[in-house]
Amino acid sequence: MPVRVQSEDFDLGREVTLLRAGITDAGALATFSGLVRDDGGLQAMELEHYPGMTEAALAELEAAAVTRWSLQAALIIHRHGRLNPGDQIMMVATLAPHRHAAFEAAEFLMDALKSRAPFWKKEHFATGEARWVAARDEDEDALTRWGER
Amino acid sequence: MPVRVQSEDFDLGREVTLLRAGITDAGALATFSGLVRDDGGLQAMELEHYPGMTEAALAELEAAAVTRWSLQAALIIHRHGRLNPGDQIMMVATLAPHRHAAFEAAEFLMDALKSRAPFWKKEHFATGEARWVAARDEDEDALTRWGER
Amino acid sequence: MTLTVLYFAWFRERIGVPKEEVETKATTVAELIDDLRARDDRHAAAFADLEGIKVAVNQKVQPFDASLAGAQEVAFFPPMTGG
Amino acid sequence: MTLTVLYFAWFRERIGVPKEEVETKATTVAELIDDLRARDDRHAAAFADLEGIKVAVNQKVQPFDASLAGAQEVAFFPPMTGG
Repeated sequence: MPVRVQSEDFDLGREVTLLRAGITDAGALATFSGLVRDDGGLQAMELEHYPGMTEAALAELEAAAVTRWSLQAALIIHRHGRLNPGDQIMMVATLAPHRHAAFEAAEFLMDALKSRAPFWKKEHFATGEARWVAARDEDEDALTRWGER
Repeated sequence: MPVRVQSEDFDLGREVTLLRAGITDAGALATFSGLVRDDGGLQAMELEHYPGMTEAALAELEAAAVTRWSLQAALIIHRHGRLNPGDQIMMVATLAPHRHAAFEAAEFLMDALKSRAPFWKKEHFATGEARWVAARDEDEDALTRWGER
Repeated sequence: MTLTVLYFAWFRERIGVPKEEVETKATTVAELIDDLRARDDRHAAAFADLEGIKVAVNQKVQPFDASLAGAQEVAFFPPMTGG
Repeated sequence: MTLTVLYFAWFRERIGVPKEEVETKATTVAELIDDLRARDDRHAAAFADLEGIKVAVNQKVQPFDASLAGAQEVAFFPPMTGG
């Protein structure tokens, strides 16, 4: 399954092994993992999503990347629910004949995920305060690199 | 150890777990793995290297990437010896506060490795023929992106 | 027609519920918003300013003047922050 | 002085050995290459054309006019193809 939305953690090594299984004509594998970053006092990160739309949006992005970069395979996993500092939030993996395609496709997926996949992050601090993470204009701008708006 | 040159295979998932151990202020992990690509009749890939210089060259690249992109950690593993189609040749991993730094540093390491690390590839074909892989001008050109020659 | 209306993230917190069934004659998202504003003070306050709010019709992001023809599910939410 | 001279990849195959100890009075890489060319036909043929050959002195890539002051190890090889 090239797209998964789940509350459970995932094993990057295992996912990559499964993705590569039986494929010998790929020369390049790129992965990216987003982690809950503790930049001072963060106690937990809560991830809300839009069930149904999320899976459809991720599947669309995955298919677009496979087509555009002629990937042998691609994978997107995104977690929801309550996560702790250091936890894995999501991962993408791209398997391509050559390195530039693998890197570009992974970067495209990350740029697109940021503003096209219906997830919302809320940060909970040790002080008891909580704050919804604001979308950043640069995340929207990053998509223009790929000819997307 | 941020740099390793070895004939044995490696476990991407395990290496990444070790790299991340104890680090909670990183938000982004990028990895790249080079694989022996079977594009028709390839039987084996032989990797020769220059012991001593290889380790020094990789350590220099790793340190340059950590400094330039303020990485929390970076890892380079490169194999030598005889490999089969589908085998892992090498990997890099970069751990950074944000995704652009992680991606850029991983791409820099790959571009630099291609023409700065003393490895030479020889392809052995099912026909019995063998051929040293030729360096590609575009690999040298890729370094200009990083202000390197 | 009856629409399922969904709210997410801080917009959900402002409205107070994650989901409601809405009976409406609205033919566009903008008309639906007028109906929702009329529901109570909380809805009126949440929908007072549409700046920074996005809408999806049948799980596809759309402009506020989008038609509701064929719509079953409409969702309102802030800009996404996944990844 | 005595230098350890190393050869790699197809250049090693042309020379026929991976490594040799060379007694030389050369003060630059270019002079060392002249000495090596004089060794035998194989060396002469391998070093006939330096196009596409790189040299490292004490494990650092250098130009052909580099000095051999302090040199202990000199290596000749084709452009690298790692990664």
